[in-house]
This record gives sequence, C-alpha cells and structure tokens, in this order.
Amino acid sequence: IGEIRRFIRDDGLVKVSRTLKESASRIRKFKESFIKEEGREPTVQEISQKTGLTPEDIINAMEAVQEPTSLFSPIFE
Amino acid sequence: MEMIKNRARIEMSSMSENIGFARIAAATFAAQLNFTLAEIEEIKVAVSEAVSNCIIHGYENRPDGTIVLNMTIEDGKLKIEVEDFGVGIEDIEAAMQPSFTTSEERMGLGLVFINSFMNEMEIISTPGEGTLVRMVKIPEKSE
Amino acid sequence: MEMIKNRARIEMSSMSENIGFARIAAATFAAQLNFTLAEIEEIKVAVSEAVSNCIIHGYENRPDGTIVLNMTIEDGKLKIEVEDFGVGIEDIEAAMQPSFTTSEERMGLGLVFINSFMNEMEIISTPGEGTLVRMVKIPEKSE
Ligand SMILES: Nc1ncnc2c1ncn2[C@@H]1O[C@H](COP(=O)(O)OP(=O)(O)O)[C@@H](O)[C@H]1O
Ligand SMILES: Nc1ncnc2c1ncn2[C@@H]1O[C@H](COP(=O)(O)OP(=O)(O)O)[C@@H](O)[C@H]1O
Ligand SMILES: [Mg+2]
Ligand SMILES: [Mg+2]
Repeated sequence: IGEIRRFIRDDGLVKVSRTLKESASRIRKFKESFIKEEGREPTVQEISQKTGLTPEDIINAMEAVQEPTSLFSPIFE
Repeated sequence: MEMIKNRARIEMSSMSENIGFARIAAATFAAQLNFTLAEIEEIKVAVSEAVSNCIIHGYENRPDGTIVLNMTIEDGKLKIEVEDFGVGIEDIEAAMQPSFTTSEERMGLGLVFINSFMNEMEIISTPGEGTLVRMVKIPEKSE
Repeated sequence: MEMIKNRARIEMSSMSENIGFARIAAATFAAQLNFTLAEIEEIKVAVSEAVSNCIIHGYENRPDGTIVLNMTIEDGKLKIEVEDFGVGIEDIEAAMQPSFTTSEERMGLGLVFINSFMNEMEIISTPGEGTLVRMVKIPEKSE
C-alpha cells in the first residue's frame, strides 16, 4: 500500500499539477483551430473527443487557469 | 437530442466558500450536455449570482442557512434551481430591474445577468419563507 | 486548526456520468482545507472508487438508484460519506481484502485504495438495505 501511495505521489501527482496548465493550453489551441476551421466554438464534448481529456478535466483545467473575470468581479464578494 | 436523464441535488451551508463549490459543481454537471466553454461560463456566472444572493440577501450573511442547488438534465436541457429559506423577496418585478438592489454597495445586476445568460428564468418567493430561482439552459448547438 | 465548519450533501443518480461529477465536487469542497494537490488527488481517487462501487456493486449498474455524497469540514478535518441503498455487503472484512472482488473483471483494489489514501475509513452495510462508506482526511501539513 505504501508502494501505491509512493507511486502516485512521486510519479502520478507531480504530473497532475503540471498537466492542469498543459491541459488548459491544449484546450485553448484546439479551440482556436476549431474556430478557424468551423467558424464556431467547439462544445466541451467535442473538445473531449479530440483531446482525450474528460469533460471534468476540461472544466477543472479551465477553472485553474482562469483570470479573475474582470467584467463581473465587482459583483463577486 | 440526448436521451440521457440525470439529476443531482446539493444542500450546502450559506457560506461564501460554497459559491465556488456550487459554480464548479454546476459546470461539471452541465458538461454532460453539448455546451461550449462559453456557455458553461454563462452557467457558472448564473449559479454564482443566484447562490451569492441566497447568502447575502436571503440569509443576510448568516452562515447557518441551507442553500439547495437542484440540477436536472432531461430532453437535452439543463434545469437548475437555487433555493434558500431566508427572508424572501417582497416585489419580484422590482428586484428584476437592472440596478435595483436593497444593499447599498451592490450593483443590482445579478438577476439581470441570470436572465440574460439563461434561456428561461423564473423566481418564486414568499417573504419570510424563502426564494427559489429556476432556470433553464439549452445548448445552442442543439437548437 | 481551522475554526471553519461547512457542509454539503449531494444526492445523485447512480449513473456513471456522476463519478466524475462527484470527484470534482469533492475536490472543490476539500480545497477549503490546507491540502496539497497530492492529497486532493487521493481524495478524488477515494471518492471515485466509493461512488463506482455504489453504481457497479450496490445498484448492479441500474441507473435509477440514489447515491448520497455527504461532506463536512470541521476542526480542520474533512469527513466524507458515500452511501447507497442497494444490495449491501455480506462480509465487510472479506470485501476489504486486497484483490477480493465479486465481479469477474475487477481488480478488487477500490476499498484498499480508499483505506490507504484516507486517514480513517469505516464501512457500515446491511445486505438488502445498502452501504455507507465513511472516511476522514486530515491535511498532512496540519498534523
Ligand atoms: N435569494 C434572495 N433572497 C432575498 N432577496 C433577494 C434574493 N435574490 C435577490 N434578492 C433581492 O433582489 C435584489 C436584486 O438582486 P441582484 O440583481 O442579484 O442584485 P444585487 O445582489 O447586486 O443586489 C437584491 O438586492 C435583493 O433585494
Ligand atoms: N457499495 C457497495 N455495495 C455492495 N457491495 C460492495 C460495495 N462496495 C464494495 N462492495 C463489495 O466489495 C468488493 C470489493 O470492492 P473493491 O475493493 O472496490 O473492488 P472491486 O470494485 O474491484 O470489486 C466488491 O467486489 C463488492 O463485492
Ligand atoms: Mg446579486
Ligand atoms: Mg471498486
């Protein structure tokens, strides 16, 4: 069990913090090229199909890199 | 379009920590439908605003109230209900007006945002009993 | 350490779509405490395994069951309960053994993971009535 824990800690999880940002930039790139080709925004499911990321990962990644939404920030407390 | 029917009901404390929690929960649940990231963002803003209102207005910042976030996916539509059991709204029509607010430093735009970001919106409220905001969002691609 | 007390209770359908939903909801809720990303990842695995078990074993993949995810933050600890109202477990001690499984193609490691990733774990189950998995995770930094 200690093994499993160590494996995930040392190997899997360093990746996690890195991949959140990597995923976000992959999503952005895919989105840009999709818009160029199709003339519209891709849906989360289309992004999921093309990048292999789960919808949850996509939401999570976008949340992690989100800049404070300046337009709305005054109303958030 | 989708035949999927799914539901989730969340009960949470009226603490500002839960605004972010509710926002992510709604976004993740919504991702089962064919929404774009921009539409997901609109859902997040609508849910944030509705939950903030429960905390700030409904419970006047008391942390011991309960907020219910009820979400259903049916017939390709996302239905979201945000409910509190707080002070309620005297005049719903007035509350819906842009820049109407009952607290000094606020902008009075929350309900306006919800109304403009969601396809349908309805408020049911009884003073002294609480407020329910019901909204529907339909993926644009499916229309 | 923290004086904060917060709770959220989620009721959801026994659909595999909700495994990811529950995982993210738990991670977002947990993020109020001082957990490392590695610890959050462990919580996500534990919740995924517990919710999968409700769907696969508790409800034998029927989508019309209800799963409850109950989360509390108190005294700097995260308490999580995952409950179903399905078939229940005959022999809890056996179920906890590494590689014990009642379904052919499975690895029988879900409960072992939960037990190793969480600081405390307890199973309460009645055959024919359902199963409750209770777990506690404490931020390592606070210990
Ligand atoms: N859940 C609620 N409980 C009680 N009153 C509410 C609730 N939601 C909205 N209101 C009332 O409606 C008004 C307008 O809400 P909103 O458009 O979100 O603007 P703001 O929150 O900036 O005041 C609030 O000032 C308040 O009086
Ligand atoms: N919620 C549950 N309801 C009924 N049985 C369960 C539940 N959770 C676990 N079990 C039983 O415990 C066994 C071991 O579970 P687990 O360690 O997750 O392995 P696996 O899911 O791979 O079989 C399962 O095969 C099942 O018999
Ligand atoms: Mg508001
Ligand atoms: Mg399992």
